Amino acid sequence: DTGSESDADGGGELTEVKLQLQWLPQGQFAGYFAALDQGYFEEEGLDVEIIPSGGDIVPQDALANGDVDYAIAWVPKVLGSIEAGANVTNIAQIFQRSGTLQVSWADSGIESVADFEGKKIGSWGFGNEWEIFAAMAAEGLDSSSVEIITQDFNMNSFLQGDIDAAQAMTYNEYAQLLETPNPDTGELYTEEDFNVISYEDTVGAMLQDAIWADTEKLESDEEYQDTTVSFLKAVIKGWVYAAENPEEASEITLDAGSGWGPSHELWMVNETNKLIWPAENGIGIIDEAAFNKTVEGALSAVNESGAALITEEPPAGVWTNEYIQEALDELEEDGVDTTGDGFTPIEVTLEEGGN
Amino acid sequence: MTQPTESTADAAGRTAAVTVSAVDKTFDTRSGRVDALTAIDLTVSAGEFVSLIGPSGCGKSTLLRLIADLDQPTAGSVSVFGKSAKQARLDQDYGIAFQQAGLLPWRTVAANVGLPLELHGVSGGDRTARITELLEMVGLTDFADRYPDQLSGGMQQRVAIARSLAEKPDLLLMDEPFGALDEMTRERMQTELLRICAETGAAVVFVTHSIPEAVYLSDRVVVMSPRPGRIQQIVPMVLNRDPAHAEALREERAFFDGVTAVREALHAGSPVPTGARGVENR
Amino acid sequence: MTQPTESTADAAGRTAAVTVSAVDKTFDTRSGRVDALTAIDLTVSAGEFVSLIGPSGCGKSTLLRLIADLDQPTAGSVSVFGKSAKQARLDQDYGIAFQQAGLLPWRTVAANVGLPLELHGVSGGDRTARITELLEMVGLTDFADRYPDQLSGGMQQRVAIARSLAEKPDLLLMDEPFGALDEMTRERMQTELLRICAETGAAVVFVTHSIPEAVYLSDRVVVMSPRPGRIQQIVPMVLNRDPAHAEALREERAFFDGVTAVREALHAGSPVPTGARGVENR
Amino acid sequence: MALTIPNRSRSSANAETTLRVAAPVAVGLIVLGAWQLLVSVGGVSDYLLPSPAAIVGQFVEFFPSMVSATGITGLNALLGLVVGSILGILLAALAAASRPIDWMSAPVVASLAVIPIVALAPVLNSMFGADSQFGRQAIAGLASFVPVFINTLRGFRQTLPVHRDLMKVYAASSAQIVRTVTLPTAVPFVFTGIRIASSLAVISALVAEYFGGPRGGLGGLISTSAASSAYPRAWAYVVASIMLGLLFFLVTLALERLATRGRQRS
Amino acid sequence: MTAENLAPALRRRRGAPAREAARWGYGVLGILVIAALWELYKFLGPVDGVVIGETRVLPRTTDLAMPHTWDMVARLFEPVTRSSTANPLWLEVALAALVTLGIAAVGWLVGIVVGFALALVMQRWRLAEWGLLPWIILSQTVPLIAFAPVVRSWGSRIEIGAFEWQDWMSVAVIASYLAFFPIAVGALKGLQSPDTIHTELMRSYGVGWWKTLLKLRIPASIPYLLPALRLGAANAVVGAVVAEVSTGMQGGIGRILIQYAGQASGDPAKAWGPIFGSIVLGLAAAGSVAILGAILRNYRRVEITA
Ligand SMILES: Nc1ncnc2c1ncn2[C@@H]1O[C@H](COP(=O)(O)OP(=O)(O)OP(=O)(O)O)[C@@H](O)[C@H]1O
Ligand SMILES: Nc1ncnc2c1ncn2[C@@H]1O[C@H](COP(=O)(O)OP(=O)(O)OP(=O)(O)O)[C@@H](O)[C@H]1O
Ligand SMILES: Cc1ncc(C[n+]2csc(CCO)c2C)c(N)n1
Ligand SMILES: [Mg+2]
Ligand SMILES: [Mg+2]
Repeated sequence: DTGSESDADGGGELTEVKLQLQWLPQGQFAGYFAALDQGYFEEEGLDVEIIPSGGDIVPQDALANGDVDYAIAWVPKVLGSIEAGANVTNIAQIFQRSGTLQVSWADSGIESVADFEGKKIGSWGFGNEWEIFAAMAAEGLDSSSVEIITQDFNMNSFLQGDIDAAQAMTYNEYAQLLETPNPDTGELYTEEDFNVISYEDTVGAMLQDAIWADTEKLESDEEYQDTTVSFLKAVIKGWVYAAENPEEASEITLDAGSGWGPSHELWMVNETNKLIWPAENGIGIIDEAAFNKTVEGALSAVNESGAALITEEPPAGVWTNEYIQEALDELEEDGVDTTGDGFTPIEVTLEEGGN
Repeated sequence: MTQPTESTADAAGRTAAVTVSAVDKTFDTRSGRVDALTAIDLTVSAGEFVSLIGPSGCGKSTLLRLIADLDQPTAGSVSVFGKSAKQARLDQDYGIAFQQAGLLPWRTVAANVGLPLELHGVSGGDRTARITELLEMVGLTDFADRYPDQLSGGMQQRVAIARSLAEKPDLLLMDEPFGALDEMTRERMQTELLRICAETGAAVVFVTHSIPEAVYLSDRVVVMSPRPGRIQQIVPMVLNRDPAHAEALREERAFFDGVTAVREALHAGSPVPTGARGVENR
Repeated sequence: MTQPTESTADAAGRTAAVTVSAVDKTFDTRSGRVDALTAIDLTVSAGEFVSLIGPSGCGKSTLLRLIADLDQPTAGSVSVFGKSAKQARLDQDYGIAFQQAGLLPWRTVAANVGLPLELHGVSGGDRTARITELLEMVGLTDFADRYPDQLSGGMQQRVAIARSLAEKPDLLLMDEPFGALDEMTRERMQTELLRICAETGAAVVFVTHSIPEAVYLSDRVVVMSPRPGRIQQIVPMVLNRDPAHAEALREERAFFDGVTAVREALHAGSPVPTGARGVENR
Repeated sequence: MALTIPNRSRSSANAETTLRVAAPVAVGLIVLGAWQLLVSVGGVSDYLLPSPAAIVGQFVEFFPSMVSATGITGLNALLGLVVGSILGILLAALAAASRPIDWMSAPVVASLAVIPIVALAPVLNSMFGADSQFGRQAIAGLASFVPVFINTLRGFRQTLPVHRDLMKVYAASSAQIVRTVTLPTAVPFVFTGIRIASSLAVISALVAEYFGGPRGGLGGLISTSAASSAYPRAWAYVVASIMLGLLFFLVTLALERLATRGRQRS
Repeated sequence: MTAENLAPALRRRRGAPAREAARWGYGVLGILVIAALWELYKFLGPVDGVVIGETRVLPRTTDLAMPHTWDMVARLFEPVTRSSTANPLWLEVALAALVTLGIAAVGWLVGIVVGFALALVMQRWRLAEWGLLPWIILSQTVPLIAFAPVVRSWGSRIEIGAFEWQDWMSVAVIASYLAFFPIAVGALKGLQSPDTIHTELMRSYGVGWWKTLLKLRIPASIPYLLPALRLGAANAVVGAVVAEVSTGMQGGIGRILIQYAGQASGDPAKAWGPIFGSIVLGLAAAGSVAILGAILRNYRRVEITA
């Protein structure tokens, strides 16, 4: 074995760890489920329970309340929670890129954020709207210059023309569009039918899925520090597995309770991989510039009720590369490729309804 | 049907108020056929006061409902003032009152009394006049604007009687109108009813359970027996029913004799209980 | 309190069943103070049958409730068999029956009759025996397993009376127990009640609105008048209340004289209505 | 006429009225006090469950937004309540008039009574468009429809036999019967149904906002605030929604009292 | 006031078999009529619905908005996904519905205990009734979603010996929040329902509050309690479904409800599966109270109009 200190299988007892996801089990979280399925957590001496969440469970709050040990959450949402008093630290920025799109019809003339003015803009709410407001702020638009419509779980409101531009994750809702038959032709819609604005290309881009830990315990609890490194190692191995074996990874998430059809699930794993890999500095390393950009966006965004996401800079200890770096170093010793240089996405064909 | 026929005239040759001929009434119920009335023959003369008395279930209410055309006989015929019961109902030839006063709780006393007039399109001014007159007759002038729930049971029953008189009918049908009142109120109401009948000259068919009530009020008491409901005996009364003399009547010898006569007619129909283990008729 | 004192003994020197001394009862209501009873003095001897009669609202029920310790007097005292009313209630010295039978609809006739025994821990065997005995007494042996809704009103009332006799009380309190029955059933129930009283030797305080009923049943009739409720007059009865002779009684001269006496006592309390416009007392 | 005099008239009327108001206020204050104490002194984290003081603070700070959000949700609830009630009354009238319609509507109404809003909201948004408030109004309407229908139908069946006989005796026409007896008898039941529906309309309109549609209502703001851990603000919007529910309840209760004024039940 | 006059008040519920059959027949017909209206409108109505002013008052008729009824039914018998191990949709819905039914049953029982306890306290002390009842009514205007996170968070802190708080328990607690309300109100009404004549009879027997409760108030409350339990059961199901969505619990019908709603763009008929499932679930829960009613029929001998 590697002989790392945190490796506890000599002691026999596994450390219990709870991981809070930010949504139901699905390909977005393939790496964690793969790590569980492939026994990577166990190898690191951890007994991990993955807890899904629904519409009203806020992962960083479950963490701040001590209900769980780690949580997956978007950076801007957590910034808001931190200002409200949550004491949590970003220990690994798994998604390097924003996966949020704003999709409009190809003939709609909405091709950039500047074109939003006066339009009906869809968003899910639940804190997923801050990227839109930040991007608009950068274009000099305030939230009252558009009509924000809450999207529900599917894309019907966009398909039926209730909203002009819909929010969509590359890995999920965009696929939903491509799984839908065009009533005019009877064939599935294709990418040519849509204009796609990627927030990654805008000033409003914000960091998304990150792993958060309890700040206080990180500072004072040595065992927690060790567990954190072991945990991150297993997670990285899981994501590496997902990158190398997208089909198997999607099987694993389906078995874990994802209710999507197989083609949709595979698409999701593949698109998620694209948000992670390649990772120039190594998977999970927090890029200070990207983090600051997220903070700036969050400071500039004001929603339609006049509330700002945050009003001041977050405290210094809001992120740390200490643990992810240690994990990366140990894995590199074992010869794991943690930057994904050789990563190539696969081609996924979506079937009608995602089935 | 509107021509008086021979059978609808009373002994004195005037048109009878009510003529019931060979009437049967059966009900089909879930538990089988019920013979409510069998072979009923009865004539009520104009202005006559006839009481129906008998044990529970003997068909008193049923008979009254047939006369009122609220139900139809299975066999035989009912005529009212020489017309069919239905025609008499449509012509508003009778007024009716039940054990429950049956006032509309959302209407004032005046509006309740005026209800039949309103339904038959009597104009506002005439209606108000008639209501005033009726309320005076039953002694409720001061209560015209009250709602029924603000009145005692006796007062409610007086409103119901005023309502039944609204169209100046020549026939009053009453089904235990004083059944829910206490004895003292009841006596007072009886006296008032007699006075009103004397004033209006209406014939009355009056259902009751109370022997003294029947005796006190009636020209004839029809004693009925159950299973199947039939007329047991008709007991004529010979009391001096002059209103001025009304109260004293109740303590007269003739009154007690009447009571005894009706009691005996009743007990002839159903065995006199010996005091123990008499199973209820039901 | 369990020692008989002088004031709780009747004329014959035995412990009186009920002694009411100088009792007042007032109620504070939304619309002001109501004097329900004023200066009531009454002694009921053991085995005596006393009726309370009077117009609605004169305080009959209130007086009965004070005796039953369902309410407490504002002034004065009530004692039952020489004890306080409360002690008598806890000792189950009386049985009580109301106008409504008040049976529990989810219990069979037998279970209803056995209710007080069950509540006081009488064991299964003894209870069954007593229930059988009671049902026989009221003539409902065949109906033991029926539910109240399967009985006629008269039968229900007999179950209630059986229940009130369950603990063999020496005192029966009855508030218009036959008020809801039709006159013929009522007469039968009266005869039965007399028989039961003769069998058990219990004293009875009996509230009624019916003059013939009070006269037929009672040793003494207490006539009350309202506003405030007080005893108007106590009329002693002199009828031969031998059960074998019970039915004939109702047609006797003495009976009619009793009725007349009570009527006159009653009307001495409230003016005799002249027939018109008498506003209800309420 | 028997021993059935209510006990309550005994206690002084004024004292009762005072207690009736004071008791719930006291309970409210005790609970709020305990809550505040628990959070500020008792060591319970005020993160998830903010203190009453913090909630009041946010309520005041965001007062204009509270008012406008309450207005939006309140209007949806009101429209739903009005339309749902009207439909409920009309269909109940049909069902009362005809047995077959009654029997045919029974399974449909029973289904509507048990269907969760979560299930209906996405479907209605698809059918009527996510860019309008109509979906929420429809949900509030469906939620109101059920109790109004059930109570109205019961009301139409309450006509006393003695009243029916009376109308027959007067040879009244069907229209006259409906106008003078059937409708007035049913009115208190209709208003009872509307009172029950009022709370349902508010909560349904509010919850429907969670599942798509234009923003700015109470439901959307509760979820948005909670999602960014602004729990005091989320609870301030909850307080506003409780007040809206209370307003609907009190107004419909007053209507019910008005409709049954001066009537004896039973 | 004779026995004959009492007769209409007695229960004569059980109709003749022919009448029962007619009832069911018309019930089925009612559902068919709704389906026919759906198809008729879908056939005749404009694609974009009927819009008056700014508001669409009648729905769109696209397959996305209004799938054909036969498609909805047919979809039930097709596999959930293309995956080789996929169950038919109806089975998946049925399994999920059973999970939710179990949780709702627990929530219902908790609601019964809490609701009945509150009713007892309110019956015992009038002041408690005045103090609590307005709040109990107001409690139902608090949206469930406001405290779903609180319940889950507090629950996750409970760990006594071998007992550990489970996700489904949070769902059951939230379900009980909707279930307890009708039960508290109905039980209070029922416990207060005995006539003065009955309570005074108990007093004349010299028995106290407990025995009166046991022998009189509880049996008398049953006719009121049964409809309350039925409403409570329906509410518990709705609460469980919403709480599943809210907390993200897996395995229940709430989960597949949002899951399939998410797939409704590409597979519109699929979303109707769990909707039908939740209706059947609610009807089953409410209907099972009828069995209880049949067992307790002797306690329902008098009709109430509550
Ligand atoms: N609509 C009906 N359907 C079935 N049976 C009926 C109906 N109306 C009356 N009966 C039956 O007909 C018989 C006579 O009933 P009716 O009401 O006329 O008696 P009654 O003499 O008025 O009794 P009471 O003194 O109790 O009022 C009874 O056996 C009763 O059960
Ligand atoms: N609990 C009470 N609160 C207020 N007033 C009461 C109460 N009980 C009785 N009263 C009043 O006391 C008076 C006597 O009432 P009670 O019931 O004793 O009369 P009653 O003679 O039994 O009348 P009825 O013949 O109608 O039964 C009435 O004026 C009544 O309104
Ligand atoms: C209530 C609700 N919240 C979020 C999403 C959309 N969604 C699904 S997965 C994902 C990524 C991050 O959670 C997002 C934004 C939704 N459809 N409904
Ligand atoms: Mg009758
Ligand atoms: Mg009384």
